[in-house]
Amino acid sequence: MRYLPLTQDDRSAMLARIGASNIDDLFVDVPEEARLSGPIAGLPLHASEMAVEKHMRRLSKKNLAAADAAFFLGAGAYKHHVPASVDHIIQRGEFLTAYTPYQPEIAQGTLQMLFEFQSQVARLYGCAVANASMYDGSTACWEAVAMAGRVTKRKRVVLSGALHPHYAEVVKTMAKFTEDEIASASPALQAAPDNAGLIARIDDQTSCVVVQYPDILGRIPDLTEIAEAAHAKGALLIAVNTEPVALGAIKSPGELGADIVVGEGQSIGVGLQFGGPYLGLFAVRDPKHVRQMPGRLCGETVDAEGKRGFVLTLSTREQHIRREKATSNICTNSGLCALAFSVHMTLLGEKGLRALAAENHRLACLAADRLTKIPGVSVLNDAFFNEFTLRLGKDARKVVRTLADRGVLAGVSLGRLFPAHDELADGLLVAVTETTTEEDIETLASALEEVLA
Amino acid sequence: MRYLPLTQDDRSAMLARIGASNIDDLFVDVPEEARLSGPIAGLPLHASEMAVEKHMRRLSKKNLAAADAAFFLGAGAYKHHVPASVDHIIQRGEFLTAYTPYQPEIAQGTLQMLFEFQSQVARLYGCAVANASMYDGSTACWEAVAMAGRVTKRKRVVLSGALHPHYAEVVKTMAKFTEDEIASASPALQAAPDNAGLIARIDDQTSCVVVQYPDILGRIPDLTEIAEAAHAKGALLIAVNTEPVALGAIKSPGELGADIVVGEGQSIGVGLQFGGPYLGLFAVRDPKHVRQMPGRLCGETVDAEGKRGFVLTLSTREQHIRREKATSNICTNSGLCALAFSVHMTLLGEKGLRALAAENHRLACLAADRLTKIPGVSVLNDAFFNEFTLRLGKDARKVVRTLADRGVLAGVSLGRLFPAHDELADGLLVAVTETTTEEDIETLASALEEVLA
Amino acid sequence: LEEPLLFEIGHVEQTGVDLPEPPKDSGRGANRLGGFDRAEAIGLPGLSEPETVRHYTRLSRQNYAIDLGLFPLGSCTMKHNPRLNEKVARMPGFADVHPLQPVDTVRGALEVINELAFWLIELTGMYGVAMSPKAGAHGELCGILCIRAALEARGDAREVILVPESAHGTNPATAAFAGYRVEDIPATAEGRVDLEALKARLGPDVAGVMITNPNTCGLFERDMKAISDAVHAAGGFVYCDGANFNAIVGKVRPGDLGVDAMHINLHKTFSTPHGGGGPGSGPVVLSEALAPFGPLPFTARTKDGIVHLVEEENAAEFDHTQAFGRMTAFHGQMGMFTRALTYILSHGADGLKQVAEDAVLNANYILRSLEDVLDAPFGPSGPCMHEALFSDKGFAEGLSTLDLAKGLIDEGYHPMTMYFPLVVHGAMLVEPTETESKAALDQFIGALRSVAERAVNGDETLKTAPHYAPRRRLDETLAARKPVLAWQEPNPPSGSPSLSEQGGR
Amino acid sequence: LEEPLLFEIGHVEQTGVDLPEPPKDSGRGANRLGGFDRAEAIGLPGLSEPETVRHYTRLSRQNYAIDLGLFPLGSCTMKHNPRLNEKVARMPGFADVHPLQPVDTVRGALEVINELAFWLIELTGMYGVAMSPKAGAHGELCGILCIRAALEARGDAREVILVPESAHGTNPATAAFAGYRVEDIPATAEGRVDLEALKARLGPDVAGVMITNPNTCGLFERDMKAISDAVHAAGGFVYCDGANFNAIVGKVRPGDLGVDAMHINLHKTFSTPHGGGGPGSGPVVLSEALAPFGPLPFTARTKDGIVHLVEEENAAEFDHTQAFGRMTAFHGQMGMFTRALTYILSHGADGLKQVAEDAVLNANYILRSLEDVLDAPFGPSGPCMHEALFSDKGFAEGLSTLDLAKGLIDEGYHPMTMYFPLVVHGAMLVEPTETESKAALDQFIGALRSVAERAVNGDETLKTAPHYAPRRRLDETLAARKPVLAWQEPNPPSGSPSLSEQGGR
Repeated sequence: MRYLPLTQDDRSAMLARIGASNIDDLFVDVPEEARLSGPIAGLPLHASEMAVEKHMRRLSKKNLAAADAAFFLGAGAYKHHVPASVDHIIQRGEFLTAYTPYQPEIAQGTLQMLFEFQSQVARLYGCAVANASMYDGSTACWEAVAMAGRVTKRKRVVLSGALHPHYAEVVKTMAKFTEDEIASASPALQAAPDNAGLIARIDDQTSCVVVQYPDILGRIPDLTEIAEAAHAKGALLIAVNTEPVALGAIKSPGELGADIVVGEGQSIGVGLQFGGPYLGLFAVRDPKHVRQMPGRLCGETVDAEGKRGFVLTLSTREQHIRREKATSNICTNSGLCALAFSVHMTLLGEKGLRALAAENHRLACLAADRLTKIPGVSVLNDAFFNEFTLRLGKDARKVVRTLADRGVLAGVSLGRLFPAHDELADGLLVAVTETTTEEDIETLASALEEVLA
Repeated sequence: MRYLPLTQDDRSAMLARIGASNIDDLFVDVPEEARLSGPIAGLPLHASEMAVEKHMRRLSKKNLAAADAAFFLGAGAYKHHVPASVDHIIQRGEFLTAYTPYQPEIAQGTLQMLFEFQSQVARLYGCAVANASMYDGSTACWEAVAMAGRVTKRKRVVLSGALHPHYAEVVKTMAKFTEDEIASASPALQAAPDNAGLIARIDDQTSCVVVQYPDILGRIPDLTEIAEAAHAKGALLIAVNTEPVALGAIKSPGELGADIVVGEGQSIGVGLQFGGPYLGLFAVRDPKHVRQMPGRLCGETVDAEGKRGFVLTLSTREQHIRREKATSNICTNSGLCALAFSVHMTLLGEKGLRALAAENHRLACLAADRLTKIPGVSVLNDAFFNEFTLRLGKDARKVVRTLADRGVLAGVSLGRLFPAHDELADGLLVAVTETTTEEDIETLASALEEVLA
Repeated sequence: LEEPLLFEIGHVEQTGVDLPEPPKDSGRGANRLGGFDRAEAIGLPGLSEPETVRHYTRLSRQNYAIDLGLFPLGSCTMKHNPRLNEKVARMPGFADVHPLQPVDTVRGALEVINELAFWLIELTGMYGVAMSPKAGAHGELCGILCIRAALEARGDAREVILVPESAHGTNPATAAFAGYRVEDIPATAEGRVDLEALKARLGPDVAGVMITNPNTCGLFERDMKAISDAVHAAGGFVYCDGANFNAIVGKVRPGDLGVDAMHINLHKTFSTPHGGGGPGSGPVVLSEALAPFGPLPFTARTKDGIVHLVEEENAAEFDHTQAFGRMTAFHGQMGMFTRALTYILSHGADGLKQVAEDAVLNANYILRSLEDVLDAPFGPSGPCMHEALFSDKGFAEGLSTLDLAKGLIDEGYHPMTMYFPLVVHGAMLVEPTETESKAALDQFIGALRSVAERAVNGDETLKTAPHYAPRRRLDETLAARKPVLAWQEPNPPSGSPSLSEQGGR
Repeated sequence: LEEPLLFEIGHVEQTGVDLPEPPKDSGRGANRLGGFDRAEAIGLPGLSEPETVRHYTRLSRQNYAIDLGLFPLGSCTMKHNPRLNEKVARMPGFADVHPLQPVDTVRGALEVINELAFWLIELTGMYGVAMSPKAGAHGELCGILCIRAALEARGDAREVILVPESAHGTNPATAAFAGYRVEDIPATAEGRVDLEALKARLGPDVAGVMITNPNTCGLFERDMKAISDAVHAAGGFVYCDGANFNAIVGKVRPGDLGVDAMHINLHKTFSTPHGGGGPGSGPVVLSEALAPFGPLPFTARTKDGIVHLVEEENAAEFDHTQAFGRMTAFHGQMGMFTRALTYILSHGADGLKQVAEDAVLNANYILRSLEDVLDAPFGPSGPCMHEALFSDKGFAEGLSTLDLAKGLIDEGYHPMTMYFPLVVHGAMLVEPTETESKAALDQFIGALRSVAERAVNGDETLKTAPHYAPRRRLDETLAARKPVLAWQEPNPPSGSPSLSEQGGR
């Protein structure tokens, strides 16, 4: 078999050195009644590369790829153009097949990259320190909530109603087991986020307020007043961002007073991939909170000859040292996705990021203008970046399915995101990026017009 | 522009250091009337990666890829499965973006690979020495003819009628200018190659006899008797192979007495690519002919510390040293294709190559049996490896085009290869490889049945 | 050559991308950002594409990787990552689909999930599988939360999870995170769980045990079935840490040993690349007792053969209403699923069995080839599984496991796992995996033997190893005492150019 | 770590591929090989996939490459190879089509050829282009054969091709191959072709001249138009070596200077990767006088906009009956065409002009930054084009250009082109290309300055450089005297295992 280098002769010679007469002598501790005598029955045997590739290609072709449709989905995962050099670099064997950099002398490549990544994320988020990545935005969001509990020693969490429902669900799930109390709200189809309602739910038992920026409906909440209100009660503000490209156009959450900023980094370098692997970003504004952060951190130091080098540091926070007293049970992170993010961000640079953000916003504005011309359709948002909510006056789930049959992927219906909320059913979330063409917009508009007519 | 690192500030600073006031000061030697004042009119300006990729993808989709059809084309270019690791390795920046290894201290990777490649080719061909690759099979074939002229100091070349017509055409074209005399023959639709006719054309002015093995009709000529006849007249036998996989099943040309063995290496590792880049293989049976070989050669030596190392050697044969006295005007070779070949051959090993060849032959036999069941269709060949000639009793060119409209790529019509030979018009060359499925064979058979009915 | 930091060579005005020029009068200047425009500089340096490729290519060359040599990390299963898997994961139908596309447009993706789930269930002899956990530790948490949900569903609040001393560090962290008190179970002198001690501790307050099998001493827990039976009899559940599944895949099924939940590291046993720290994927196979509590999203195949995605909205329709919640947005690590399935289909049932056999053979070969020069504390306990355990017994005074490991770097290898498991002094855990050839093992054995002899003979130069790596030993204390975790423009002495001015443009 | 030879670690029984198991009774054992079955062992060693990936990854790390640093090779234009080009070349519609597919199934491929041909013609101001030549030297041959065919067509047999002393080595080799006698043209003290000497030599026996412009001294041939006019007046043709087109693309068109034929190295100016020696591609642009003689296959667009492939069978239909023949099977280097077109479309007309400007700017920057420490023989002749020429004048006794070049290796760079052009003693030709940043140039200038100072000051350690490369200087004489060009199983001393037994299995 092509991945197994031992030949039969090798195996015999090795068994002889070990002093075993056959391979099952080495499995003698497995209770005989549980030992399998041959390949598990009913399962196929090994297959050629050609056959496996063919099978997988067949499955792949059963999916409608985003590039093959007029495509408007967002809601926490965005289709952006990723430069070809990003994939080239992440396929370098020395990055792809390296281990976690616990042996810094022979892992400076990964470590320096992580240090650069942390620095990029911190600047993008307007924070002092970012960690070396987490699983994804939703788990990073929960880790932020848990961290706020450690910092404030309080157990009451206020969630914005306009937080991505999957993120809210993760927080609620985990809180069930840690016995945190969640104060959440229902989302509402209003032109502006309900800051007043949110602030009213903050009390002096509140550990943190969690606000998405831009929010799940594409609106842009004013974090400053929420931060002030939270800080006045001794609570932390956690800002959640699911579209990092937006931060090339709008102020960073750190700048606006968020204490912990977390988010999804998929937009930069990673690609859609049916939802994973993605890239959790995590940063804190105040360096004094560093020791309560979850996840790996890479830091600068010197080697025995005084040369600059990098190491994983502050690992006393982590599970392999602290066991049950760790800040998180996270072990594996999203290293290769962090590399992809960092390479793409390096290619962009500030100039490119700002231009990319401007182009996203330009096209989104065009789309909004065009779509509101459809009778019965209106844009909910006062403000947005590259994603906004349409009201269709009809169940958007059905509309989305009908349009998919025509090869138009029209967006994410609020019914899909919030199945328990019938009052949102006519909402359709439409995302527009630099990959969207004006023809795509026209395709969506005419299709929608026909379906709604 | 994304590939140009200089900023405007850099340019100004550099012009200042040079002492030029603007860039056109550096183009002062270009006659003013010829100097272009701006971008050439009528041509598009620079474009984003996304836009270029989209344009090229659109063009790509206008082609019917081999994997998307029942596919039976050969005639010197074969569709084989190339393992994914081959492409991974040739995309390593250190191979992909390296220069010709003229500085051996920092090119041992390329050089050792070439030494291994030469050794693999020599063994496959049954020869003593192979060079480090040439452009493709057809140019290698001409180089062999030219070399035979140098060795024998004769100018009469005997070409088999069953040599690939493009190869024959290249030889004839070049011979026009070097004033070699070509004795060629017409191809004929016979079950066995016309060895007797070929041998009859050899005389004592003949520098070489050129025979394809297996030949353009898929037949397998007996090289032994041709070698004997050629050697008896002091001529060299040049064997041409366009399907290296065949040599995992049939005897090597060197074994059968060929003096120079050349061929196309595309089948192993390279892929179809609409005809190029491909990989010319070139080997000689007798080491005494080495100094008359064209192309680069890599040889073993030692460095100043006595460590084994590799260098390009015997370069006094080459143009950059010998100028007009060189054995060939070849400079660039097919290095990266040689790497692909060598990696694929390493993955195969003798065991894999033999199994691959057996599988090709098995499926070809199945196809031949199935296709001869079609009324009016017969297989010409007595013997074949993975390609054979069908007689359709109708103009095969039209049949091929009709089948292409149905998404079946049925093979190469002899009319396409030999447009001047109407007597071959009902011939269809059908190639079968490990990528061909029994369903593909059935698809072809039924489509052919319908079209011929 | 040293590679400078991006921040030292890049420039905020430089970029390695071109964006399409928007047509004139086509929405340029539109602004609906609500007044939140970012005015201040962000400080993100850019590089042109040539500089970017070179920066990262050079950086990569300071790494050790599986593509360069053997990676003897016990319990981490660093093995060859087939390139076919990478190719498949990049097929547009997998790489370029959105997680919230209408289900009819992603049938193939769902089939991948379902096919992989089928294999995982068959290979482990379990009942169901939760695919969404993002990594091993996340999977552990999932398993423990299933146990807690199951206990709560029967109104049986229990407080304690028992964990052997030799457990992976994630185990106690996970149990604590789920709100459990962790208690240790001792090991026998032979290196296995002390069954009698375990039985003695079981009771109505014990929610379950977390066992690693094969355990971290590299041994198979012979009494696994008895342990499971005892735990079940006491009303608890058995969690098995699946990090070492590579040793037994195709040879024995955890389900047959009474396990209730086990996470599977796709980036270990099923060879998705480690990527310098992730991403991984940690699906959790579940027994019939626990499956109803598996988190959303869940995938289920109905009788008509169609694969359905079970989410919050349709859980009732598929009778999956007791799910304990949701652990992540979307559906888990699709990119790892395609790779793992490709790997599994390539091996087949026979190949996977061979994987375990060769992994165990390779480990025993190392164990028996080195036990004359390195102390093997459980060598007499019989064959090891896929990893060989050694200790620092016999080293000269002043030389430690760390010194030996760093010495191994100078021989061209990544060190083995060190100081783990904790039950052995100066432990060294060596896992060669099945993708190493005998020649590679012989070379490694020779190198390790030579370093071990130096450690026994008191070669002081080991204390400053490595000497030939891109860096000498790094000052980790300094890094932790004065953390520098992000790049800061240095404060230049007045009059001298800053680093970015020197290196940049 | 040294990497052994494949033949020392591989084994004929080992393989890194699996083939589908043929179904039973499905043609197994069929044999129509006509009795030519290969009986003897071939002796091809195999490796499993993990071993293969590691073997080549390790080998690759002994190479220098553009991805690692600047490549100052004059006349070779080693510049950044964009990764988009690699991605595009692998699109199935380009990578997986057969050259003899029916024309209607490869319209997109033909459009690529046509679009590229259009750009090449526009950028050079010529009339037609032969796309099929496989590399620069092949293109040269194509151009000279067009000249010969044109002369023969008018019954005018001429025997001599004039070539300047500073020509690329391929030029005289090509002319000789085409049956011409080669005569040198001298250069002026300024480093350019001596126009008067050329005019004096022209006559009815001269078929043409081969000129490199910009020339190999790095200078633009100011008198190019006058040269062309004189040659044309004498009934000859002008061939221009296009290897240095990178210096002038978008700035001046060879057609406007009277050139009749010029090859274009797609792997230089248009950045297809050099791949350690190829493949390249050398299309030849032709003047109206030569275009009818361009070899088959040819691509032509008819008035209806459709692109046709002109081959032997349909040459008459497209009025291309004077083609001198065919230079290669099939249609040329399609894989290079897609890459070059991608590169050209990315740059556009403005970007290509910028390419030439930045290439020339970078070269002049190097020239003027180093002429105080290295002799620049044509420094006073004015600005150089895309490469800077230095000589060994001023080096200490006993130190040579070679020593300096090898010293540069220890500074982390590939050497420049050495001892070329021949007209300058100990020549060093430095071409930085436009894809180097100012920071990269400054670092290179610093390194070259330091080595040059050592050469001037007589630092003897240069004579044994490099000291820090994977190998010290290699014994090229030994290699040529006793050529070892293929691996041979060594003859082991009796009783000791062979290398392959030791390293293999």
